[in-house]
Amino acid sequence: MAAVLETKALHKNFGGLTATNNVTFALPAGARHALIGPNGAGKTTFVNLLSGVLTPTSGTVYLDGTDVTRWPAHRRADAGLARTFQINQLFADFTPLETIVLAISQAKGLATRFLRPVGTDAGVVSAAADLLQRLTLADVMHARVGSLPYGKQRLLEIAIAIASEPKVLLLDEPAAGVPESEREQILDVVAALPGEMALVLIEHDMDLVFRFAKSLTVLVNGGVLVEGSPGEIVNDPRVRQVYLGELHVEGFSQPHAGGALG
Amino acid sequence: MLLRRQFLGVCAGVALSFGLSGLALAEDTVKIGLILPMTGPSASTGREIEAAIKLYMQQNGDKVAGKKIEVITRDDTGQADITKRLAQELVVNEKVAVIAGFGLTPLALAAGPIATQAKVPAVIMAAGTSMIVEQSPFFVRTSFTLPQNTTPMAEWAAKNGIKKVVTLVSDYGPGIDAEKAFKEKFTADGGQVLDSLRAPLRNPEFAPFLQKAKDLKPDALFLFVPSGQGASLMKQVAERQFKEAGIQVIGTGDVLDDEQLNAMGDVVLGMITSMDYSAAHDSPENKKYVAEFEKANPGMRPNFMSVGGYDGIALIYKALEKTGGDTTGTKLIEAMKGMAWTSPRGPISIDPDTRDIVQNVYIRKAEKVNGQIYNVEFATVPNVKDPLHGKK
Amino acid sequence: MTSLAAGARVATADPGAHLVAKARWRWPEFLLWLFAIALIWLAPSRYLLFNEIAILALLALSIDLVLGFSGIVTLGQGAFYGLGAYTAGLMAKHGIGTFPWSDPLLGLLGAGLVAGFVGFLSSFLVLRGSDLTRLMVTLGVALIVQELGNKLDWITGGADGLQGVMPAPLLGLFDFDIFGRTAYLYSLSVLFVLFLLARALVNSPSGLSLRAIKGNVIRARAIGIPVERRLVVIYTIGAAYAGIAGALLAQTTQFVSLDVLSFEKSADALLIVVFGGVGTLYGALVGSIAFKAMYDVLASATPEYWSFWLGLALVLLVLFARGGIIGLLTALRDRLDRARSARA
Amino acid sequence: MLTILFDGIAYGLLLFILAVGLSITLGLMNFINLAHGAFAMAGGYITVIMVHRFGISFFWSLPAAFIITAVLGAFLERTLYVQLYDKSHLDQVLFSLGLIFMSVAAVDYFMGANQQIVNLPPSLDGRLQFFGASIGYYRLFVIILCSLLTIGLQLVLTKTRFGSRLRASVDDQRVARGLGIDVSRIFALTFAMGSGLAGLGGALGAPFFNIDPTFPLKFMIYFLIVIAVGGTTTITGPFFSALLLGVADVAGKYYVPAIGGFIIYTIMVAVLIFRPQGLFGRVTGR
Repeated sequence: MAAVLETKALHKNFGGLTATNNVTFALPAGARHALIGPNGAGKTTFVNLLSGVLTPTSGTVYLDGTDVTRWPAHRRADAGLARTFQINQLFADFTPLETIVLAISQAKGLATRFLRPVGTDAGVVSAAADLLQRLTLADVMHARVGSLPYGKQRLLEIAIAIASEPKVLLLDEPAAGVPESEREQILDVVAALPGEMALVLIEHDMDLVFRFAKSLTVLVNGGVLVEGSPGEIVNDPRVRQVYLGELHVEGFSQPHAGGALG
Repeated sequence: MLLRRQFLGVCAGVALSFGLSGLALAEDTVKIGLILPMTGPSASTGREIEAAIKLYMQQNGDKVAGKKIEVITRDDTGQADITKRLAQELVVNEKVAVIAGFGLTPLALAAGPIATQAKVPAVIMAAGTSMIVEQSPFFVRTSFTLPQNTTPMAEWAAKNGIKKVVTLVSDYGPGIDAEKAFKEKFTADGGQVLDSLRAPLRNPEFAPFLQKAKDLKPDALFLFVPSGQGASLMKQVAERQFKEAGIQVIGTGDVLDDEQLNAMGDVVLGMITSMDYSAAHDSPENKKYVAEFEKANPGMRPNFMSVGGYDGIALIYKALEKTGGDTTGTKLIEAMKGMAWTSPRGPISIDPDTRDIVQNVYIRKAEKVNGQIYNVEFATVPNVKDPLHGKK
Repeated sequence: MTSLAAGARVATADPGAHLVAKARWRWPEFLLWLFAIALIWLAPSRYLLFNEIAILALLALSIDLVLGFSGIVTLGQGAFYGLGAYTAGLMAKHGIGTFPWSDPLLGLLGAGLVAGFVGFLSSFLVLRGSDLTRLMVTLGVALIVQELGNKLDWITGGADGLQGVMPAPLLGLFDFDIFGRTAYLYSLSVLFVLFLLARALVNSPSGLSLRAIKGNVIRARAIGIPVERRLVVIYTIGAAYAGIAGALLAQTTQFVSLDVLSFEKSADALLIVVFGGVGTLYGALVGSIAFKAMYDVLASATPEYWSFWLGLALVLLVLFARGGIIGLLTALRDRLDRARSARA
Repeated sequence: MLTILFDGIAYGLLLFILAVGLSITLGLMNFINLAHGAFAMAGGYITVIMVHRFGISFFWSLPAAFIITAVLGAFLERTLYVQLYDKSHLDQVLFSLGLIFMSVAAVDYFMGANQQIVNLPPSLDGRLQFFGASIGYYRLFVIILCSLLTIGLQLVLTKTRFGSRLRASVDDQRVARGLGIDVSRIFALTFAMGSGLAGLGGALGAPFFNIDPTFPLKFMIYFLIVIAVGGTTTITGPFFSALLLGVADVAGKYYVPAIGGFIIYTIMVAVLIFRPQGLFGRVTGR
């Protein structure tokens, strides 16, 4: 089937060292894909190359079949590629409602309007309100984002990304740093994302990965080590080898993940 | 609602601070609006003039023709638009009979339209560009014009075996006036101006210009910079060793401003300048003036700016006497035209046609007089009118 | 977290209304403008000062648009102010009598266009690099324009200033009188109109996207906002505003001097915005009133050392009251609100 | 024209000594201190007072200017500046502008608004002839002194422990902190040194451009240009840019007086367009 997001021989060097090494990768529509690898495997660099925060040293990125390698981030976003960040990137002085209204207006090409105040477009506002409702942010929609608890901010981070109803969504460790109590909420949100939206999940947390991903890519030293279904991956000796060190550190503690390995 | 009260408070405060100044003025007082640079680079001008006016008023009392004279001083901060506003407010709110002062040409020019519209005489006590007085029929000048002071210098140079000259002036109205006047007279008298250099008004480095002048190997270097910059210029002149290279340094008296002359040090000795006033001018009037000025303002030496102010207020006094206290602008101006008297700088008069000052210009040499440096006058060109008026 | 609770309550009602409410006019705003108009009768002897304030406020407003709503630190707004002043001045001077050219409103337009155009060009320099680079570029451009103003003296009158600026009567009806009545009314109305536009702009979606850029560029890009383009637009608008302020000055004082291009002008205006409160629009207005009032009081006391008090105020402001006057007022209001809701 | 070249170099070196402190502190703490010129002015006035009020030799006034301004700098850094490192650039700009205004007014109050004149000791008057060029002894003195200072500075930065720590901190503060370097102490020292050098520069410069209260404003732009062109990551950058500017400025005014004023600004803007990180600065991750 046609890939919504695709890369060919993607390379990125910082000075001497290679952060992304000849990565060729294709993401079919509606995919549930996970990108894993030990620390410093170049996961975040790869995501930044996809979203346009960085431009590759060589290689190409295709979005819906068109070459977007030289496109700036905002153009890719308009073309339907959204992302969340490992570290929250929010507008601290906005309210969640303002944030989402802006995101939607931008997606609908209404953000260049002036003279009429924000909020006069009923369609946009109600859409925003619904989205916040879905992400259990309705009760704080008028609070200052900077004053929200971390878990709520993390949800908002996702909300902004999906507000534009993107074709592809890159989730960079969505649950990172979220207290256990609020973690489930986020996982549910991720699970409930519309099926036609292609997802790429960058995660350390194997539990989350195996709960969610239909296919995986393992990155090591910036290059693809192996791709395949969760089953194949956990039984792949190379992966085990690479992860052995990691396993104890990250402690594949979750029982069923352990089971999956065993 | 505290905020409302607060806000109203602010408004009230603002309204107050803007004040409804200039209320009813008593019939028998004549107000004079003095607009001077009291701050910024030309602050010394303002201070000299203010001091001179204070001196005149304590010498001659504050009553003329039965009217009490009240001087209102305002700081123009050396900015033209501020000057314009101050002039306007003095006329409209304070109902002044005369505005005076104006340290720099653009400031005077800014106030011109006001004087014309309101028919209020404006006495220029410092600004020296020739064309100012032509901008309004209510301008009168008691300072000097640069062409007036420059032409005699050119004449003297031509007479005293100087054939080739390089001119270096500040790049603004007065400087260009001086440059033009010198070139015109000097070439007319058979001399040759090798090059005319203009240094930016705010310029920390004269070196390149001076070096260029020196490399052209003239007989003399003619200088003009506004008073205040003279010191730094002369130091760099000395550093370039024009004297040693056999180049005579000449200029207008602005460069060797009496106020700073001593501080400039021996490097200035021997420089020839032309000016309408020197603190060393040898006359009883001036001896008295200098003595009392220095007594009233310790550590300050009266310079050409101060006499501009001194004679300016004198002119206003005399005009009021003549009109018998009538403060109608047109009458005052008429009274001022042709007025003639002996000032500390010598005999002066107001040209009835141009309303510009007619005065002697003296050629002076910087010399040490009992330990102090003075511009000692050694030649006089009597009754010089501004040469540019009536031209162009 | 009372505000949260309140938020929730409204939210369930109608979130849109809650957003629109932010753009609603509040009574202090009316009060301020009424006060400005009332001054015509309150203090007829100070029109000239008020006129200066209105013009200064417009210049400050132009800086607030650039600085407060898109975070560009500029030290060079004076360049556009001066360009506007000279454009309008020259139009009024050389078009004396002839209707179209010396017409004040047309002068405003011309000034706005010229300044805006130069602003548009220089905006591409401003986009590059860090705050420091922006600081330098804005300053550098201003200095070059100033040097030009000085050198092109056959056009600008150089250091002597531009003489004989005689704008035609306003709307062909009102002459610029010596008391400055026309001048003040004129400047005030222009300020008001442009202020309304600015107010609408910052409350609109585009305004929101600008604030977003100031708030977090990475995220702004990630949701598809073309950051560079937006900055170019707002910088150009700011320049045009400054140009119109300059035009007002030239027409109402009927004179242009090199001072309009001086660094001090840019600095003063920047300070005014900060005094008033950055990113509030009203900061520009309140700031310029406070600034001139302060000047009237302090400078008349000790003209020489006015800049000392100015500097001191600035240092204290940075250290203790970043929000400026508006910031203090709103803080006060919030405290009151909290007190009230606590009582409730 | 050799003389012009010499004048230009003298001017450039002076600019470097004046600006280098600003460049280092900017590179180190990313702190925009527009008030740097105020320290230079302080140095200048110290010289004026010592030489003319108390008749102390010009030569002694130089180290005095350095030490006093350095102490002053250290004091202000500890008391005021330290509170602004975490603040926005806008705040830093406004704050230092405030300091400028205060210093200008204060100096006006104590010393008066008119230009102060420093007369050189006779041993530095006069000129030296060679190869048809004639150089003022004083300019020669400035050139030699500034060159020595520059070399000394370079040695301090490259050879001493302090220098290496400083460079480490400039390169990457977090790493430096990680290595247990007390960055804030390093910075205080650097700031003091920078202010001191500015003061010395002011003292050296006083005889050329006689100083007045507006000095910090007049020269702010020159400093900024030196840094904009030279970048803030090294001291060689500002060094060459200062030389370049000095020569370009002087030569420009000599050969094409008409446009002399534009040259430096044009250089600056051009550099900022094509190399925002400065002509000699290297591209840094930050």
